[in-house]
Amino acid sequence: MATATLSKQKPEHVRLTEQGKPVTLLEAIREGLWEEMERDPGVFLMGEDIGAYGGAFKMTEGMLEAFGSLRVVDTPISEIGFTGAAAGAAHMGMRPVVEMQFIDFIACAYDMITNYVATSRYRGSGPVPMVIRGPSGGYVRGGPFHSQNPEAAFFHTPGLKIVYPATAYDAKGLIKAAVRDDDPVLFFEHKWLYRRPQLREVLPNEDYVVPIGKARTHREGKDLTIVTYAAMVHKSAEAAEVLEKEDGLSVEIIDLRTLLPLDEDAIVESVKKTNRLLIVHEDTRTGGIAGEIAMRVSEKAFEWLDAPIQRVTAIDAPIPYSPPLEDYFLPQTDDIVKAARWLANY
Amino acid sequence: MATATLSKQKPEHVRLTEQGKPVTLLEAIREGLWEEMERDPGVFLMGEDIGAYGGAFKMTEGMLEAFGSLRVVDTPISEIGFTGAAAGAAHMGMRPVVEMQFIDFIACAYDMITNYVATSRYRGSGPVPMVIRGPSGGYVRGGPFHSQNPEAAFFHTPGLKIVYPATAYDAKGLIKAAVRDDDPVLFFEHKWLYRRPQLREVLPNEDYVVPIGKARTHREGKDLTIVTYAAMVHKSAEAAEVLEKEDGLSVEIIDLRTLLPLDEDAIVESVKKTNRLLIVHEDTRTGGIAGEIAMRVSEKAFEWLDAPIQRVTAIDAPIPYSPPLEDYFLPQTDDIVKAARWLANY
Amino acid sequence: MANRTPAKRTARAAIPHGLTREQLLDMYRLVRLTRSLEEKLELLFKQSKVIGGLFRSLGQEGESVASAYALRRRSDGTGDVLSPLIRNLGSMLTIGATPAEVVRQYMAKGDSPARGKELNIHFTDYQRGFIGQISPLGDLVPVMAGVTLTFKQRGEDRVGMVYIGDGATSTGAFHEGINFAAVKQCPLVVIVENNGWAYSTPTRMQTAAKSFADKAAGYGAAADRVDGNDMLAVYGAAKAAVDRARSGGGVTLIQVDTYRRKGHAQHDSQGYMDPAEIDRWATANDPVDRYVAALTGSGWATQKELAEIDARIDRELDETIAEAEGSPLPDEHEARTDVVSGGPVPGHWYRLDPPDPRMA
Amino acid sequence: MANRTPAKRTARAAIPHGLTREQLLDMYRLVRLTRSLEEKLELLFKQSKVIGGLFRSLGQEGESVASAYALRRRSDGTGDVLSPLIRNLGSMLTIGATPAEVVRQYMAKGDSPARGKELNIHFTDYQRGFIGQISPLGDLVPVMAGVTLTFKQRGEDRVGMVYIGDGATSTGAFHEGINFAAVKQCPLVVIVENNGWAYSTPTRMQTAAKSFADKAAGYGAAADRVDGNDMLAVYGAAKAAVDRARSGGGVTLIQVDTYRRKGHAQHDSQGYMDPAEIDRWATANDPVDRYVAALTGSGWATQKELAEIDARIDRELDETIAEAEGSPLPDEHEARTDVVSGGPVPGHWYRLDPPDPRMA
Ligand SMILES: Cc1ncc(C[n+]2csc(CCOP(=O)(O)OP(=O)(O)O)c2C)c(N)n1
Ligand SMILES: Cc1ncc(C[n+]2csc(CCOP(=O)(O)OP(=O)(O)O)c2C)c(N)n1
Ligand SMILES: [Mg+2]
Ligand SMILES: [Mg+2]
Repeated sequence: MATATLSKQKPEHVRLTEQGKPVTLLEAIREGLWEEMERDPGVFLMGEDIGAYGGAFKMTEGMLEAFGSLRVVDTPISEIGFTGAAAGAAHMGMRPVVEMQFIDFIACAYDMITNYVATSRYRGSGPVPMVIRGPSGGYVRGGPFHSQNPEAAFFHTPGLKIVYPATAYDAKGLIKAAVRDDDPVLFFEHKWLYRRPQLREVLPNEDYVVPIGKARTHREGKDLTIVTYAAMVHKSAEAAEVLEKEDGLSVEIIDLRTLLPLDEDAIVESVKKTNRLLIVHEDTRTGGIAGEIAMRVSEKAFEWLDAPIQRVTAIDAPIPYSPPLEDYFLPQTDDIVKAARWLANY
Repeated sequence: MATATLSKQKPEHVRLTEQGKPVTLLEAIREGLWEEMERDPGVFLMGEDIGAYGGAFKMTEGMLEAFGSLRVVDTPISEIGFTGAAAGAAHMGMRPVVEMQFIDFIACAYDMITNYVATSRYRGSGPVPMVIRGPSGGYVRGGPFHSQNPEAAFFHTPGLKIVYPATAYDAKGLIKAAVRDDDPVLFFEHKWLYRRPQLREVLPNEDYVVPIGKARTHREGKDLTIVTYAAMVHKSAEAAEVLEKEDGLSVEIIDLRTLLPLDEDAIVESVKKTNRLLIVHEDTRTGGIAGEIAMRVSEKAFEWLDAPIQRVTAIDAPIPYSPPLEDYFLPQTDDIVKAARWLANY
Repeated sequence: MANRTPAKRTARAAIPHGLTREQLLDMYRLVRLTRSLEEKLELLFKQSKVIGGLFRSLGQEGESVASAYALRRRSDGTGDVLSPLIRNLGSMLTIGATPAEVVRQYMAKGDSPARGKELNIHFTDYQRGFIGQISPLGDLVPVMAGVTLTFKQRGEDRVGMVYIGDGATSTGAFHEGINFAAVKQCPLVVIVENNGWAYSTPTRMQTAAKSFADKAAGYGAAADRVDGNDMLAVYGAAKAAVDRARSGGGVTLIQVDTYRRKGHAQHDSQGYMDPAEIDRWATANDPVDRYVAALTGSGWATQKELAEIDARIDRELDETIAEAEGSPLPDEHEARTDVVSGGPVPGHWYRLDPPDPRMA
Repeated sequence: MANRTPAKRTARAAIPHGLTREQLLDMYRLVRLTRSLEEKLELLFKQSKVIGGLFRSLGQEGESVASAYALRRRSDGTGDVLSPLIRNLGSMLTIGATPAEVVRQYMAKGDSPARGKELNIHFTDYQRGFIGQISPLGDLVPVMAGVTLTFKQRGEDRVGMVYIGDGATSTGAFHEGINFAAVKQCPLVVIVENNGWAYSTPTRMQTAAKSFADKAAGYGAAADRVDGNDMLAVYGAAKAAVDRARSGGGVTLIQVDTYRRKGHAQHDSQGYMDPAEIDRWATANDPVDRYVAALTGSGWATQKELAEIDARIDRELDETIAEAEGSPLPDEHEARTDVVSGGPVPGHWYRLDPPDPRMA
């Protein structure tokens, strides 16, 4: 493949970090993908409209020109097809990264991912190093099929890893780690964070990865632990500010970053320190991953709990479209404030 | 449809209850389906090989002859196709009951079920009264794709109901309730229980239903609560006998019967009585429904817990085929004994 | 491409396909209504009064209207049933959806058909016979297979019509649905709308098939292919397929060739498209222009009649929109209703005063 | 059905498709090995030494062997790659799987290729070039599309072959996979095995298509149809398709017509099949009998040569089975390995002595 030569010209919009400029979460992932494409000729991209168009969110803009159509592969509208094809390519030693145009459509490939991809190593058909990524989450008036958080649907499948970053630094380090990982990784990107100016940051110019499976303390505290991830990290941080100002509460925020495998140690350690746990996720309530977290804490830190574990989540419904409905449906900063306050006063 | 006339001749193998004979769990479901087919001409069956062949487990044996090919519809190998078709028929006022030849293949229809069927009422496209049923569970050397417990994959989807019976009486009453329910119901049938002689019982000869959403106390006790369902009800009962004999422990067993909606009140009430909770499910551990149960108990009965909630489950792996592997992978009676003992001594 | 209706100069040519002059004018009203409504929606979009994306069918309105016009359209739940795509506004209006409903949908109003829970033309009315699609493409093909299976089960002589884009023919749902319908001889008409593009993906990157009509044989379905911007040709093909379905002839797959002149949605700058190509379709092959030429050229209608129709549409739409703007957004607690039977789902315990987790 | 290889009486007819006499005998050995191995597996099944179901390909062995024989078969990971179905034991043996592996698989042994984690012929070796299917039908078509996409990406002149049953052509996975492969011009041969049945479902209830070959045009794939019980005809068709794929001609769909003489699996009493029909295929159209007739009738081999091959196979299989019976079942802790990279998953905390939930 005439890649090496092609990939010389790195377009301006991928050179922000090189120039010491701050990048958005979306730009950070784009840089990460670009660097992995340059580093390893086995890495390639597949998905709908990712070539000439650069993807629905322009994540892969400029990549077709740089890497050619053998490594930036536009596909028919076939989630089963290109997900399975990625697995086949991975069998042959490639490292495919496939894009779901919206992560909601990952449901179409549920059988291929859970039955074929996730079990391959166990069945003796070898590892399937591939990444499935796509825009996820709500707060954008996308309605029931352009706002989903799919983690709970796959959290239960042995053989998979699940990543859902909250910051530009983590997003770049984790997408690079995901591409290099020997297991299939579901990489969820919150579209409401993609271009948020507040999330812009200057990233290290040298190659780095963020380890999969390790949580991050987003904020240190001693009175209460909030375990959360993705967009909720930022709403929780807002809430923590309020709680500090208005209640003098010191809130610790654990950003899981990786959901599977769950960084149980980080959670347990923080709970043993604060003795109070609030779990916050944007996903719906029943069957959301808060349950597993609560179960693990009960198994490992029951004696340390001074109050019942509580959760702030979306309500148990499909995701409605109209602003008042979506705003009601989704967790808001004030919800976290109120729930944390209740816990602190317990 | 010339059904009324057709359905006159009820074959011998569906008349056991009429004759006061005991029936297996499989026969109970067959009788329930038959009675609903006779009661309501809108009820019809769809699936692979359910007609002339009577289904892979002979659940629908004799039904084609009795009800005709417009109501016992053999389908191509198309889980997306016939699941979607069932939804369309339901829109038109029918009450389809579709069979997954093995429940494992429900994964192929994941998008249709979670995105189309489950959201229809919410989207304003009306209720979708349909039942998706099929043989589930392990202990039969079926390997990774003929042994699955799919509840956790759908437990997280608002709009669905999930039923997983443990006894012949409940199986018949619940399949009838499921057919009459106005919401889509996933009805899981444990194939290891299908023909178990120990489960044979004589059923009431008159029409009855078992309400969806209500748990059942399988065994009364005061020292410890086991919350479980399906095949694990029987392994838990065996364990309870041992614990009573060897440890003098009085174990209460709650058979959930319905997983969604979860009968939180029944769980909480029992925990408030025994102050100790062991959750037992055959499904794999991480992301299994034990988490949600633990979360609910933490929310509603934290102060009543004298010991950490614990669980007995399968390990986090695909389901292996070879006997020593499957036996290791799955929860066994002795596991429940040991875990309960640990909890009781806590 | 099938050749276009020649603009005859004769006084009054015979009207094809057993249509009446009133029906011809009715079809004109519908296609004009479709275009005008979209144009006004685009204005509302630019005024940020539309919530979410806006999807234009500019250049495709003809086949939407003409195909749906071939159905038995009733409002009492006894007629035929169709399931449209996001670009089938014309089909929706033809089968009986109203501009007032559509405008309210796009504005996410509480009194919109989907009550603010679903967007754009994703809404349903079984009485008038339309079933809203969902975003995952292809899913409505199996669903319509089931709808038409039930027509058979009940011995009703009703017909179903489902639309599928060139892109969505690549989905497993399309395949399983049409194969199911064909093997069960369901009374279903499948309209493959080949508008040249699936978002930015040209047809040649979607499939290597020479035509979409070539897919029919693989299902044992009847096949047809028609110039999608010739409304009368589309009506003729659709009518033949609908009649076949109604008389027990099973599934027909009709490929309608048209062109998506706008982007996938408003945000799409169409950089991947050739402006000259768009221009060619706009100037030489616009379905409304061609229909007007046919109507007037064949002496079936006068410019004056058509102008009056245009004026009325314009007036009525402005009223409709003014009204719609006045109606309220839904009450937030509506988010909890209609998830399952038997009452709303629980709300947020921390929003209670005082907060109470036992209420969760 | 294509007409059968005439049993010429001439001394030695020319061998078709550029095959050598050695290759003809090798194909004979493989088809005989397939049948004998299945017969012995059936005995083991009746002795309850097989764990789980047993699936026979009786009457179909010819097309399995002959199609796979057209591939470039290597053992160093540089050859062609195939993905078989549960009834393609012949293809597996042809591409390089051994009877010892197959017997151990069926007995769930610890030293079987899948180490007791997966059953029957669901196992993989990338060196020899076969990828085990999984139960959900159709999934391997997209997977093989990806395998062959990579051959293109790397500029390797390797080819992929994937088998799909008449029944599994109804799955969305088949559709999405073959469409993907065709539009990307992947070097893939798709063998549609029409054995008349999908479990108890006859082909006419699976699809209304006149033939499975008719599906090819819908994907822009080349099509062929061949008498599946004529091994040389199958080889010829497969070889032509493999050559086309290797030379950049993209996807070919080959319908091979055969017949499943046994039930779906051992437990299936075949009540839905017509015994006379089974008998007709057994007596007049058995692939092995026909191949023997062709070999001897054309003077390519003598009965004696074939008898020697049979004897050797029988002897070797008995040794293989005796050995396999001796090997142990897997250690239970193997259940925890190879779920993800980096070590086994946690075991059961209550099985520790003493039980310790912190170890969960
Ligand atoms: C299963 C699925 N995958 C991807 C998408 C994202 N998507 C929405 S519309 C579209 C293009 C559809 O093209 P086509 O079917 O030709 O319809 P058109 O927009 O041209 O009317 C895509 C890829 C989707 N909605 N569903
Ligand atoms: C997606 C899916 N649905 C259902 C099944 C159950 N099943 C296993 S084999 C089979 C019949 C397959 O028929 P065919 O494809 O013709 O292959 P054959 O057995 O004739 O070789 C069925 C329905 C399955 N394995 N996968
Ligand atoms: Mg299109
Ligand atoms: Mg078959």
